[in-house]
Amino acid sequence: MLQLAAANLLSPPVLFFVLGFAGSLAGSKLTLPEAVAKTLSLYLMLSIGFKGGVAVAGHGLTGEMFAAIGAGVVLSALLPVAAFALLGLMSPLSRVDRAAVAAHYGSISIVTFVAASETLRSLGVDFDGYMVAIAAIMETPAILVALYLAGSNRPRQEGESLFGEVLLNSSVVVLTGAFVIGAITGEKGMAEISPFIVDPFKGILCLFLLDMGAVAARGIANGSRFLNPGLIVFGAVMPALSASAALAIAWLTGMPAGNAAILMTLAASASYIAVPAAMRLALPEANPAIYLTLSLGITFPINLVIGIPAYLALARWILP
Amino acid sequence: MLQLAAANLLSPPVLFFVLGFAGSLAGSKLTLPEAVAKTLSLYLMLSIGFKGGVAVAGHGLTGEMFAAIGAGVVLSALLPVAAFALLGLMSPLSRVDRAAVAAHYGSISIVTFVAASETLRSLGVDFDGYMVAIAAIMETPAILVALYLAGSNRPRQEGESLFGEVLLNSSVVVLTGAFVIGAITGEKGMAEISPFIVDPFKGILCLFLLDMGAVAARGIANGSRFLNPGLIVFGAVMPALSASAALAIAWLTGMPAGNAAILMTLAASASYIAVPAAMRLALPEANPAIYLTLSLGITFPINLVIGIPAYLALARWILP
Amino acid sequence: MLQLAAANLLSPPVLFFVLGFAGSLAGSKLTLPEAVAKTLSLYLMLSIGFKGGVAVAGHGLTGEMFAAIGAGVVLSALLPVAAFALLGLMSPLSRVDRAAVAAHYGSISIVTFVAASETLRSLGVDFDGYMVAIAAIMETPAILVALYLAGSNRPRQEGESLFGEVLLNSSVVVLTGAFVIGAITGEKGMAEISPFIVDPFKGILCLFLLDMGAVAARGIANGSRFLNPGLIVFGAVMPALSASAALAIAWLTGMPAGNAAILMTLAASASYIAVPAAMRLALPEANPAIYLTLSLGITFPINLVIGIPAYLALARWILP
Amino acid sequence: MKTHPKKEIRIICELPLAGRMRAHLDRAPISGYTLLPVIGGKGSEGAWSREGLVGDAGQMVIFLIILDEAELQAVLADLYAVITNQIGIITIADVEVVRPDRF
Amino acid sequence: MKTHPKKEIRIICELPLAGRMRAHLDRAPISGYTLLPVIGGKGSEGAWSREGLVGDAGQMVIFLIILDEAELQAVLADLYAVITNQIGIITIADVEVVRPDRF
Amino acid sequence: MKTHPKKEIRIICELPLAGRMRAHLDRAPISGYTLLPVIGGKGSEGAWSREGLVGDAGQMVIFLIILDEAELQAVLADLYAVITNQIGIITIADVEVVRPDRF
Ligand SMILES: Nc1ncnc2c1ncn2[C@@H]1O[C@H](COP(=O)(O)O)[C@@H](O)[C@H]1O
Ligand SMILES: Nc1ncnc2c1ncn2[C@@H]1O[C@H](COP(=O)(O)O)[C@@H](O)[C@H]1O
Ligand SMILES: Nc1ncnc2c1ncn2[C@@H]1O[C@H](COP(=O)(O)O)[C@@H](O)[C@H]1O
Ligand code: NA
Ligand code: NA
Ligand code: NA
Repeated sequence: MLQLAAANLLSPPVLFFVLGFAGSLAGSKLTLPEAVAKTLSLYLMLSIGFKGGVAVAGHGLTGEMFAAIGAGVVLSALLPVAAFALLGLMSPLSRVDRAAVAAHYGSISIVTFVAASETLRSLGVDFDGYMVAIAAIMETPAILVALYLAGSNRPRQEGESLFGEVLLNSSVVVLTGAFVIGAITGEKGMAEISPFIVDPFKGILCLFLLDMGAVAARGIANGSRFLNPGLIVFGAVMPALSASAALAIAWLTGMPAGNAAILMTLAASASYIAVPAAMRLALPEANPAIYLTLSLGITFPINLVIGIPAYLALARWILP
Repeated sequence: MLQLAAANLLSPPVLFFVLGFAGSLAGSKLTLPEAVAKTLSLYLMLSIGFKGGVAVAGHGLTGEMFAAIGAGVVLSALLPVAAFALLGLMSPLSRVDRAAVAAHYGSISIVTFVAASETLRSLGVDFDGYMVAIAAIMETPAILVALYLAGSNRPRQEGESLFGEVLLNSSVVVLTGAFVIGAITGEKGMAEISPFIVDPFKGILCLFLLDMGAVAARGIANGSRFLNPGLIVFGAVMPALSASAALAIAWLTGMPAGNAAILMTLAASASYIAVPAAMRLALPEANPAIYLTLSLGITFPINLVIGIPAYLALARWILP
Repeated sequence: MLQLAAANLLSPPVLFFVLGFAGSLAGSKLTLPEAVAKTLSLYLMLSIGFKGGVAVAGHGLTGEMFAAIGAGVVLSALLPVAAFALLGLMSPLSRVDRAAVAAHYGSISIVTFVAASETLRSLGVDFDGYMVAIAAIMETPAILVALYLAGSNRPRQEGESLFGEVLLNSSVVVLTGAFVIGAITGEKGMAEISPFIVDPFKGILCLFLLDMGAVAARGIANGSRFLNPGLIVFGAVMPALSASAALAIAWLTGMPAGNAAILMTLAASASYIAVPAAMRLALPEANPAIYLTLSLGITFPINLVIGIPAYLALARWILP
Repeated sequence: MKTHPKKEIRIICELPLAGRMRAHLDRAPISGYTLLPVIGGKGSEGAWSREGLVGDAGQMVIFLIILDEAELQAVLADLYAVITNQIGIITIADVEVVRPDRF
Repeated sequence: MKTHPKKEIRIICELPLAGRMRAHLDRAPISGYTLLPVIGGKGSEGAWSREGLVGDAGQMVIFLIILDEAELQAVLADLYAVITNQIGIITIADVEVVRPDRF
Repeated sequence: MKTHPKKEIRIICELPLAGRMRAHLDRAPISGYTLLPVIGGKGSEGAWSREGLVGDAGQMVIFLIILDEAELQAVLADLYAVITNQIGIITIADVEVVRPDRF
């Protein structure tokens, strides 16, 4: 496990994240232009969606897959409740702020998923292509749960349009669409575009993580005054709790270790694209500095640097 | 032919176009940032220009090539006249609007050319590298013909500066310049930069077509109220007519089927970069919503999805 | 040597630079969007930094390396003084303007370094990975020397914050950071990300040089009225002088020809990113049109087109 | 050239809110609006910058609306309602236009 | 700090027209101008957005010109002629500047 | 809806100067500021454009500051000192706001 952690820590993606983070704290401007950051993010989703679809292409719909989907849905419905309760214990936040944070932790972070799958790949640990679909599925439900937790009594119509807006968030659509295209075109399609979506993938991930590191550090610098010790502990403890819940479900449903490590990573990760935008619309009274700083500044680095190897080690240890 | 159409329809580039189109109609924002879209477009031109130049490098200037160039020039001079006449029959547009639309259909769309050449390549159908030069040559003449058709009696000087502006449009310059550089550096140059301009090409095309699909759908959503049934039929019929004219010329000049399929695609395609900008300067009274919607929203998708395989099937069927 | 110059002149990167330059002078807009130009520049630094680090990884810190670093530091301290003196002879510039120009010529241009290393690579001439570190080290000292030459008597504190700003300039940080990451991850890291940072490198350089050519031509068009014949001669002569000084030091320290050619290129090149921004802060009275036009419009093209092959030929001729 | 007085509303608002704002503007008695980019800023919740961001949250845009003084109060009240709970700033200024009938 | 009244012309015009506009501004009795980006908008011809576009058509930019009231009419008339057939909007506003001799 | 008069300072300044400007604004008696992009322009030193540039030199940004008239002179003097040697333009205009206490 320690060896795993060291290997992860010394991999190029994590080191570029650290470079962005440390350089930014020191005062250097290491962010990418917004247009490029958005495009790289889109590229990552297109690529993992497509790869997942191709992997699924041969296999058709299996019982295992539906079990895993079920596990994802259950997690993204329950984790916000757990987060909401835990926040109530740990920090004097308003109900609305707690609900907004809970939505982030119930949803998932695609780049954390990407980092985990690269780690697994480079260690030769297999996982199923449909795990990407589960990532897509887990993006949204937590938002609805959180609105309920916030006791939101907004007019129905706005709520519905919000659900549409979230489901149609470009990250969800590209991920799902590329998955379907990958499933349709299969290995033949993969052969045609793999020099773009597979070969440079890890390098592009490095560039993107340089930016993410810089953004995370900037977020901490600007947002830390909205955090308190309780919140910071929450940002570190909640991923462990979520990953444990995912591990339990993985055990119950008999998942292989690779899939389980991915599910744990998804559970442990917190959204930084779709959910923050949705919260600004649905719960505008919630302070964005709190949830953005927690999700991007605390939980993302923890998952990237020590979470992923830990989840994998646990999954391999507990599961057959 | 049906098989060809199905293969085309299920290729990654077309599917990503469909994803962009459908997702955008459903309300998702799938466009790329402008800075990135412009760069991808430049990349495509640089790449196909260079590849065409390298292909030509060994062969020198042949009679066939000049015949093909002649065919291209003739088409781009006559197609606007045909389009102008056809529009007169089909739709109650003003003279100036008709001329502006005619300019678009006499010129060409580079991304349609790119899509066609990828289709041919993946089917193993050969075509000559100099067809890229013909694409470049066909970009501009239609503008002049259309100005004449519009009965434009603007002061000479502005017309000349306009011609300069169009000839110096970055898309024309990069295409031509990269062609010349490819011809100069030949296979040696190609070996050095093919990991950038060849290997990821099809994948980058997918990303670009995702954007084009989204832009096309947005164009239809915003511009459809400026169209009438006659115009929509025009947008579908004109490509067929242009492709037929190109097929006839290809037959007359004894072109091989691959070249003919490309020439037909060029004829059938309508400009969406250089000509719209030129029309805003030269014929400002013409309504841009009409020509942009027709070119990008109707004709481009038709060519991409069913036109290209149809032109190829026809060319193979009619020509030796 | 003539053969070398011809090979360089007919390589894709130089030809794309010429395309950008000539096309821009003719009136075409061939620049890349700023967001993309900045990202490509970052990519080039990340890539060469990483490659340099990997090359160093196996070798540890050697005496040769420290000698080369010493050579770089000495050059970047002395060259500004030489430039300042030479300008005094050749042109009636104000003291502050001379100092600002001197800072640029004492510092280095990364893209010139990149072009030189590509030339060496394609000719099979070896050079050490640590030369990248020397590039990073040579970026900053000239600024301090130039402030001294300008007789700047600004309050201490601003000077210090300036030094921080320059050392933390993202180009310096990414270059150095990627170097360290390359040194840490070594060949293993390289294997993972080389499809992104090595394979497409030369092609991306072509795209970037197209942009640089366009920017250089635009700079000349806008800035030429601030230049006089003496300054233009300076822009052509100073690189030769700097390269000669570097050659002498290389000879004194017993550098191999490849390293020497790189050191000469660094010495001959003039900054266009970090130093101009620093000069706007530190010496605002200096006219930016002068130093930007000289550095980007005169010296960069000269180095790229004839300097690099000349430095290499000289280094091979003089050194063992 | 005779010029005519109009009012200009400028709204700096969060990007995630832009869709709602557009919906309200579509129903307002105005001839159109223009959207401008913002690259950063500082307010009660600290400094922010568009650089490096992937999502819409934490970014802002500007809506510029030129309209007749007669419509100002109604439009203002409607738009104000949209951003009242959100991060955002509304300013109103006097401008002159050449073709008054276009607004 | 004493401030001095000037006029500010703001022209929102189509991007393909920018070259012509620049040519006219180069001949105008002004000290300079500033170009601002626009990301979208809505007018009589519907909504538009810069996102995803490759060509110049369908995009707009803003020219900002600060000038002396004495020159306003002449400059305005000249620039108005450029965009009269095109899509675009001109507004004039009052501003104060610190160094009046610079404009 | 009642509106209240405020002042708006707009500073077009060089990008390398933005850090210093921010530092001064952080100490100023204002509620915040907004940064806008500029894509090009022309001044006494010729035309420039952001396109294609890699470094910060040769680029500009706009700082927009809404503030109370009472603070105008002090803030103006402080900011003017920052750009006095540099390339840049300051203008002041009148605006109305809805929530006067926020500025
Ligand atoms: N006094 C001001 N002048 C200009 N822009 C401001 C000012 N105060 C706030 N802003 C802008 O409005 C945003 C939200 O401010 P706030 O509502 O104070 O959180 C900030 O991020 C700034 O972009
Ligand atoms: N009332 C308005 N306020 C601000 N911008 C407008 C207004 N009307 C039109 N525009 C802008 O001017 C462009 C052209 O409008 P139009 O001339 O009506 O087609 C639109 O796309 C908007 O960007
Ligand atoms: N009259 C003007 N109106 C608007 N912007 C101007 C004007 N004069 C100068 N500028 C802007 O201020 C920058 C610097 O001008 P200058 O200080 O004259 O070199 C220019 O590049 C323009 O962007
Ligand atoms: Na989660
Ligand atoms: Na055509
Ligand atoms: Na140098």
